Amino acid sequence: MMAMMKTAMDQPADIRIQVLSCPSLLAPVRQAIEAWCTLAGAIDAERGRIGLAIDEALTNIIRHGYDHRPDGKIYIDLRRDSTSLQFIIEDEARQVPLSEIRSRDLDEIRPGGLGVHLIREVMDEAVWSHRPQQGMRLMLRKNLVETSKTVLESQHDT
Amino acid sequence: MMAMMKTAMDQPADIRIQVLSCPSLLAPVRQAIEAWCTLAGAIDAERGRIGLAIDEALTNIIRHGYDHRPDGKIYIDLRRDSTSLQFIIEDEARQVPLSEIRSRDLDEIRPGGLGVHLIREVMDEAVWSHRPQQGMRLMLRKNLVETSKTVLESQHDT
Amino acid sequence: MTPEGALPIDVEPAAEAVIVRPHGNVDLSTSPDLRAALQEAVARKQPHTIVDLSQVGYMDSSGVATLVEALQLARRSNGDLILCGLTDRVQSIFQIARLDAIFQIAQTLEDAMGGDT
Amino acid sequence: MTPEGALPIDVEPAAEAVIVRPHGNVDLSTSPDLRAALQEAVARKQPHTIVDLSQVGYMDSSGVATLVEALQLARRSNGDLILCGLTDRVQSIFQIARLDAIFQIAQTLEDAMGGDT
Ligand SMILES: Nc1ncnc2c1ncn2[C@@H]1O[C@H](COP(=O)(O)OP(=O)(O)O)[C@@H](O)[C@H]1O
Ligand SMILES: Nc1ncnc2c1ncn2[C@@H]1O[C@H](COP(=O)(O)OP(=O)(O)O)[C@@H](O)[C@H]1O
Repeated sequence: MMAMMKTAMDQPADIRIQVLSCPSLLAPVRQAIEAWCTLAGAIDAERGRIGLAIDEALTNIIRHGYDHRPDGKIYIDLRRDSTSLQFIIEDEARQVPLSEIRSRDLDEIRPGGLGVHLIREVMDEAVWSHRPQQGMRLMLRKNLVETSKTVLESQHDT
Repeated sequence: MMAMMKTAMDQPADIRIQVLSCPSLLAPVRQAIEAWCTLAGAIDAERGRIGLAIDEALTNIIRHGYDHRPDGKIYIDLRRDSTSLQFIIEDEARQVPLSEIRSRDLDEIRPGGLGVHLIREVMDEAVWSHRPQQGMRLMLRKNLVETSKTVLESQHDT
Repeated sequence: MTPEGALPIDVEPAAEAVIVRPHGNVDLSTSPDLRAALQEAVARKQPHTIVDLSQVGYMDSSGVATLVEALQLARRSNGDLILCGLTDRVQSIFQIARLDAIFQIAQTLEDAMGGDT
Repeated sequence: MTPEGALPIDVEPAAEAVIVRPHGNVDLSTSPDLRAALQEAVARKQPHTIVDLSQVGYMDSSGVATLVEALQLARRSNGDLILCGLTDRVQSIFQIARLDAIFQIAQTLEDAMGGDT
């Protein structure tokens, strides 16, 4: 099953989701991503944390990128290699200066400012950038705890 | 929230999923679709049946369209209007004569031949066609039992 | 749907029977595992092959086809195949497929073992 | 996540307390509902506002932010806010956010009512 092993970024993602920037669509997207994480070799404890981190990234795009407009597009690619899961999240929203994307001091007790902290806490890599034409791009990487065979690798093609 | 109310086919789908023709990816896709069905107003009993019908359609594409090749692309659009849910499933696989897509006589006890029967039994409309360039297209429609307000309609944009 | 191996399946011997118990979803990705386990079970040539579906939350037509095939295999070696513990969701595919009359379906594993279907 | 209305929430009076019990996921789409229910509850000016999270399977930072805001609101009117019944998953976001020290968190609703946090 070589096709599933190719993981260079120019190979098609296992799953690519295009979703409108509507808050109630977050739940189905989260469920698909969490189910895929398990297939791709994440342990149960990681699965929930990854779902949370991606929810936070999407929430930020809806709130800060699209200013709560519900008809913007968001793209999420789910990819993997033998040691990590990769999530590429792209939008067509406002390009903010990358220095604005930072977590606040957690000692300050106030609502908000937690999302970026949660993303960085859960993921092993989180890189925001501007897309060439418009919108933002967030690359997230989560290393797998075990590098043992996953369902996707052991899958029979029958 | 006007954007969610536009449902003409040229409007963007709520969710569009691109998935490789790999059997183990069926489960996460099914979960996302079922969760979306609930949001979009399907009752619990319908939700499971819809998930089954779409799984059958994808299974057929993997088996008959792509001959078990795991790296073909499948696209699934999730759309809705006030009375029904619509699912457009497209592939880049073999174009079979449309007359070949039919369910077998259920009285014959043998494995296979159930998928098309299940799809037609669950859905209110199921139309197979050839896409202009390559591949097949399946349009599925499921009428909602109640036409009451759904979460997606009542959603606050906050 | 565990990271290691697609569908975990217990195969247990019992009095005049062998019990097959898959744990997880049975769809195109996992039905080959169920098929292999059922073939092995039927090959033990016990009078009854019991498939305990209580741990199966989802089954599609590839799972149903696998069970139809095992039923035919069991009959050919003069045995029978009994299903038990169907969850609502699994029950519903047998109804839509109108196969609930073709299979012997017991409520519980105890009923299946007692021949009470 | 029911078809009708985003997040069903019970608001119940109790001795010197009001209990708020959301049923479902608390994320960006439903936290406005929780916010409204908490504001109404705190406005009753009971000494204790108890948030029973036993029916919440998922919460993200918009839910946590809503609870932080309600805590501040309750303190401003000389009350307190007690969380109880956190599922493992909800517990974990409080830990990642390092907010488990800031909230009064009781194991069960009974503990929360008895002030046993
Ligand atoms: N996708 C995004 N688009 C634009 N700005 C963003 C995005 N994500 C984060 N930010 C910026 O980073 C800041 C911190 O985000 P976060 O930690 O999630 O807290 P909050 O959203 O509650 O302010 C935000 O206030 C915003 O200015
Ligand atoms: N997406 C598809 N591409 C090509 N052929 C298809 C497709 N879907 C169905 N078919 C044809 O329709 C027939 C009936 O399908 P189905 O009822 O699912 O039973 P089975 O797949 O077990 O034969 C198949 O045998 C196949 O010839």
